[in-house]
Amino acid sequence: MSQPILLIAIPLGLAFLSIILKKIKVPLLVLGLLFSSMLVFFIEKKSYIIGGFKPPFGINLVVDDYNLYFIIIVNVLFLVLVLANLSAVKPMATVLLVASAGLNGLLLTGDLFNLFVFIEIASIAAFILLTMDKQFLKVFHYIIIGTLASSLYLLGIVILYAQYGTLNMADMSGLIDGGSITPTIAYLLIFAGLAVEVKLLPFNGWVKGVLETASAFTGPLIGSLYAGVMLVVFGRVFGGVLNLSGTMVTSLTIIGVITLLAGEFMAFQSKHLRQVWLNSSIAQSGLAVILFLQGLHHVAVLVIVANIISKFVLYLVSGKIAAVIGHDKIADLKGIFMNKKALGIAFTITSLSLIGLPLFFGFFVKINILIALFQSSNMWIPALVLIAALIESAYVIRLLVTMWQVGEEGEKPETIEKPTFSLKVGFVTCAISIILGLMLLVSGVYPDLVINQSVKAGNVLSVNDEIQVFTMEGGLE
Amino acid sequence: MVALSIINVLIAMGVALFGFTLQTSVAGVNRKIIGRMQKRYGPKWYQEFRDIFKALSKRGITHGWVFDFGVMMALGGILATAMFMPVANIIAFEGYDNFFIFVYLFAVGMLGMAMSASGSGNPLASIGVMRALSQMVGYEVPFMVVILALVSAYNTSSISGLVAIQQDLGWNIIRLPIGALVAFICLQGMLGKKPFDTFIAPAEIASGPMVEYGGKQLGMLFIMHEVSVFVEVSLFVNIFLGGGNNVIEFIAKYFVVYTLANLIANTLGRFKIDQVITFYYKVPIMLALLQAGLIIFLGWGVN
Amino acid sequence: MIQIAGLILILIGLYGLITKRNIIKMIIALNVLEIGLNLFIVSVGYVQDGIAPILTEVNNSSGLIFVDPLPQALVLTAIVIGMGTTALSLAFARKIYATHQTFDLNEMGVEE
Amino acid sequence: MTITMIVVGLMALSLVTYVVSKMSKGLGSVLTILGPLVALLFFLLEGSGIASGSSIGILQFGATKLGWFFSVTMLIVYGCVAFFNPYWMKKLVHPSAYNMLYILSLAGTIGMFFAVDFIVLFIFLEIAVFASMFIIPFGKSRNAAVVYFAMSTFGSFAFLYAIFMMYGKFGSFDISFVLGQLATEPTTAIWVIILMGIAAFVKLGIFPFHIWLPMAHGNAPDTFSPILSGGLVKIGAFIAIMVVAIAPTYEVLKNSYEVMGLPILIYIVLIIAAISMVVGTLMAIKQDDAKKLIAYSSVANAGYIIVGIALNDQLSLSGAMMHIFAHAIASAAAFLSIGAVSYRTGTTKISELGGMIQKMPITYTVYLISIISMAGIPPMAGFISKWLLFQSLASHGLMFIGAAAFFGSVGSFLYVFRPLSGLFLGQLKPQHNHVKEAPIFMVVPMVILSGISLFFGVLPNGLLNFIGKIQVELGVEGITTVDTAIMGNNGLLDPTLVFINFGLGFVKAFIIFMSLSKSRKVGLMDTYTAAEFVYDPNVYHYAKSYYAPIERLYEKHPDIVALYKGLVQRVVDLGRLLQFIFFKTKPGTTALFIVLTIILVLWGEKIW
Repeated sequence: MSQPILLIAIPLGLAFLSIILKKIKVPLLVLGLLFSSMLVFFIEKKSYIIGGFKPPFGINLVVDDYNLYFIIIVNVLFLVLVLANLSAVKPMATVLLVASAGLNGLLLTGDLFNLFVFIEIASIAAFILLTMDKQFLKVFHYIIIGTLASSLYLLGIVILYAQYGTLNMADMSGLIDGGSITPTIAYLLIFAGLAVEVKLLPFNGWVKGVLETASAFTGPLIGSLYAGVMLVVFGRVFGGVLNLSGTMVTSLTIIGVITLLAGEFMAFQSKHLRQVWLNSSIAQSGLAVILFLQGLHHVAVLVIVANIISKFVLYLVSGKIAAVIGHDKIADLKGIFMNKKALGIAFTITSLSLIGLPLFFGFFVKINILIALFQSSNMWIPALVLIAALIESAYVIRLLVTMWQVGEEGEKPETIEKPTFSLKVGFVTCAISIILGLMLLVSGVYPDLVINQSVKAGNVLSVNDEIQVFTMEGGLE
Repeated sequence: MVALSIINVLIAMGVALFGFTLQTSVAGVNRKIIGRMQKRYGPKWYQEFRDIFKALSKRGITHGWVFDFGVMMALGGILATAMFMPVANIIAFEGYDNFFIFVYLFAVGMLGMAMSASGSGNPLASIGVMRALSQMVGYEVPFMVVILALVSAYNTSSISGLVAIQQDLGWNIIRLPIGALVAFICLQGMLGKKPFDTFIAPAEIASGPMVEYGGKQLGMLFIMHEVSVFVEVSLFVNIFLGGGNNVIEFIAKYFVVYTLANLIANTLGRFKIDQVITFYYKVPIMLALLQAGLIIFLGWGVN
Repeated sequence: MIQIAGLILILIGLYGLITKRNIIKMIIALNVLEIGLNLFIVSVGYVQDGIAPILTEVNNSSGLIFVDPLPQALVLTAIVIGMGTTALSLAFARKIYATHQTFDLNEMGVEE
Repeated sequence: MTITMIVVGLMALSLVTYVVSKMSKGLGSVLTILGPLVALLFFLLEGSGIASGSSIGILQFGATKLGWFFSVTMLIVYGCVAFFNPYWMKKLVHPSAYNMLYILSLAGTIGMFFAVDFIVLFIFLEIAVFASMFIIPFGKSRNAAVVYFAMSTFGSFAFLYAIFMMYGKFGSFDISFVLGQLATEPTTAIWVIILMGIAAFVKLGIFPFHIWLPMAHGNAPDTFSPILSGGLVKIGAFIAIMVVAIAPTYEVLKNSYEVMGLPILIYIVLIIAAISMVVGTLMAIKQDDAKKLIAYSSVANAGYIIVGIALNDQLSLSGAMMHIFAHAIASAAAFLSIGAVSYRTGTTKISELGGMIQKMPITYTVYLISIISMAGIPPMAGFISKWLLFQSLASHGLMFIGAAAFFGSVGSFLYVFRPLSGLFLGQLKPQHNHVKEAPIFMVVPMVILSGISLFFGVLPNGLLNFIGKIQVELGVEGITTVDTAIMGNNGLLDPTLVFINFGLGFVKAFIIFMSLSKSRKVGLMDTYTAAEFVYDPNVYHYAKSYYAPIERLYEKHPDIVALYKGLVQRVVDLGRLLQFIFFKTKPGTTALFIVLTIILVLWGEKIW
């Protein structure tokens, strides 16, 4: 029996403590994260009341099938990330604890206003963490847009509050389902607010500046963990609470589709490693948003899981490469994996999973996306999803081929000299990448656990008995 | 192996021998005719035989095994082709004298010769071969389109079958003049007669593929050439002139066709190789498609 | 009335954000927006003739009309968060000034 | 042995190969030989009635004669080509990965041929594609792999979309069930047929999707080009057979507008196939790189295969299947012989070689036999298939398609002769004087492949009878044979007779040759030179721009590659534009976009 509030309270408490005890702040950080990572495995699935007021009057935390897995993934990966960059985190230990609290809060909270607070906590932590990359102007952009977004979000939920008199998610959901009025403007403001965080296209001006120079630490953090958590929040709000219908779904789906395609287009032309991944993240966010809006929550969950894990590895490795080589221009990374095969294999598996090749987890994600879309009699969206996947395959393969092979075009392999430099990347990074890569491989051969879990997660948001998924064991169920 | 018995094989060999003798004689006669046309006496009608035996009896040179092997392959392929050819009512392998066999088995011989010529190491030979192959692209397609239409209309691709049908309906050359014209133009190309003798072009590339030959190899290629001309002209005679009820009729038709081709050849100049191809892809192919269209879509002339 | 004033402030803030190229002015615009937002939130919870939602010895009857207390709580939180953000962005502004010697985005030059 | 065991075993073997190769490259490459050969042995021992085996999860296989036919073809190619692998181990950048991917791609193809479920089929298809894709950059080109993969993925996704369209209608992935239901949903069926047709076209390299063939085949490692051309492109033929013969295509299209007695869609397919034949031929004629030349010839031959499959009658389908087999064997042998030359000389450019026959006579003979088969000249297997196809074309009266087929057929004489003349015959370059015949274990598989070409060119009826059974399985009338003769619609063919006649002719020629006086052997430089003294073999060799007069006629042809490049450039430009628009450094712009988007979405919505 453990209280999920501890996931928020302990890091926050340790954060304050670490200000006082400056000498041991890194141990405190590791301790806190370790504690969270242990704790997540003992949480029970139910609603937890905070402060003695019953919801909808008080704030509550919710642990259910939808967020439980994400809590585990995020906490564990957070710890792993810190361990992989232990030398770099020292000045930021306090902020990292706050960030951990913020992310956990985002995942756990069952209250719309509380969500706003956690968005702000997490964002402010992110702003400060991003100063590690010394790109102040670009982070400033993020600050302005992020603050604007959360203001819009706040405006939206206040309008909803004025309408329904509650801010509790479960309560609100029930009221909205029963009500006849659709406060479009409020939905839209909330959408805009969250869209900035999940990087939908016209809203995401901050992303490039922040992520294209992200280090091996900030990259996975912002590009994978934050992005994943924000998508989970998006799904919670738009899948579980707000009940969109009619033209609203269409117009927002169009935004998602544009994001998906534009993200892939931009990634296709990108010449820098991290630029490719950030654009690909944008596209994946677009995909997840489309799926949430279409009510296909279980596959959206799959997309998010796959995206968190694969982008984590990709940003981590890319960041390390950029740190070692000094840049991440793809054309100059020829044959970089030849002397670091283990890392290369992990990177390759991850990116192959990203483009959905069989034997890797991404394949089942892709198949289940298509099944779900065709089940809801969609014809255009799967076609566009496939076009996007086609572009994605092209650039990912181009990237991989470049990074594995040396030699100019038309040059015979036996005449090429192998590069002698070695990619000095620490053991921890390699180990992490390989373990995560293996996870994608194993779940690519036997994905049933993850898929069944995602179906349960999807059912939390809206119950749908007719879901069919494709797994290794049972085929369709 | 329905058709293969000693008798058939002997008949087939006889046909090939007959073809060789016939064509060599007709060629000799033609040399005489051309001579007369040009106000010369011309050689004796058996001059071609003499040439061949002379070449065979000489001791020549060889440029390696493929040079010899190609010659044998060429002669073997062409003899095999000739063995399938129906002459008047003599048919060695009834039902197996398929048009496509003639086209492709013929190619074995051609390939052998081309290989041998290229194997001589002389670039002029290679150029000649190149020209011969290029010319082939020109004449084969129109010819085969016409034949395809015939096969489609009569539902038989056997040469003897086509001959039999003409005995009921009348000659194809009368009912299908456009097709016959195309086939004749193509025949001219096949025979390498002017204006389509670009690949031999003695003054230009020193007889092209033949440049290195002498002695028995040359003799065998002469034989091969005569037999292949026999095959080509006989195809035309069989497909468009109704073959022959008896050997005499066949020989007469054969003589007319070959002489006509020769006479035309002696009044014309020589095309360049690209002109050959463009020519074939301008006039004959259009006519061939026209003829095929008339046969297939309208059924004109075939029933 | 206050609602409309709040909305107008929000719009002014947005206008400032979109048109201004000076970092400090953008921060100010953001603050204007936030103030408008806060005003709006408070106005949402206002009930005609309501009194402050505080239980005192004078006002302890359940028959009285209170204004909604929740928006006020929200605003308090929002103000705190807004202040934090403003402070952080000002710190960034200082850093940016140290690097670029200017507050004007137009004068910083286009990167890449 | 069951199919499941073989497929899973091959997949496991690919991992084992990797580990073993890490320890010893040579041993790993020997495994790549043993894998396909053992699998081939099982298939041959068990025959086409091989047990399918119990299913593992979704992995379920069903034995079909069609699958058996394709698998055996594939295994012969893989098995023979694998003999080259040990020799390439030190030339490759990642030998272990090569060995692993080699076996993995085989497992993918075999698994695909026996899948009973569309998803399983797709999984194995993709495995085959990506395994082969990673091998290609081990050769000369990095871009080729990307182009191959992008094209291939385009096809795969078209296929996937079709699978899911059927799934959306019928709620199942079972191949026979779903395809059987197609006739009840004509609109869906037409889309499915088109999409799956595109997939088949892409894999086979039919115009306008052919550009990946010359790039991938021409630039892959010399040991893998034969696999690509002989093996992997035939996946497309399998899909095509599935579309036309297994799916009730003719029934679906029976009410459509007809051209020459064929549904318009089929006729369009035929036209596209005809264009491929012509384009493939013309492009092959002008290639200087022998591997690219054979790659383009594969485009042309793919056209024949598609024509045969699309007509879907007794003769055409058997012709197509015979052609699949014959071309797989012949093009693998041709690529292998070029590979052997490349192994000894390091180049595949025709103009850089010459006179290799003097040093590598066996390789030359193998090449000769394979091109005879590719050009469809008797007595090789390629002739049988062309004869069957022409029979079918003639009886349908398809004159335009026929014209293209004849052009492709005659044109094939041209392009196959170019390497023969320029690379093998002619003057030997002085720098190749030291060259030796290929090593014995490279020669053996080449000779085996040549033997197969010859054997099935002389006695094809065993194979044709089996093809007839496949046709019956597919619901088409089976091809009929009598003794050694093949019954056509409008004639008979007896390949054995043809061969015996050719043999007799050759024996006659041989006797004449031998009975006459022996020739004097002279060197190749000792030739007629119009009294010039030529002493440099390099300048006395006609190989550069061999067909210049023909090439000149179409040198200004439109370039399809430029079209694709343009398309890619558009994607890049669009990406740049979007990036330029949306990723400004100024926050105000983003704020403006946010406001505008909100307004735009609100436009037309009820606000409250």
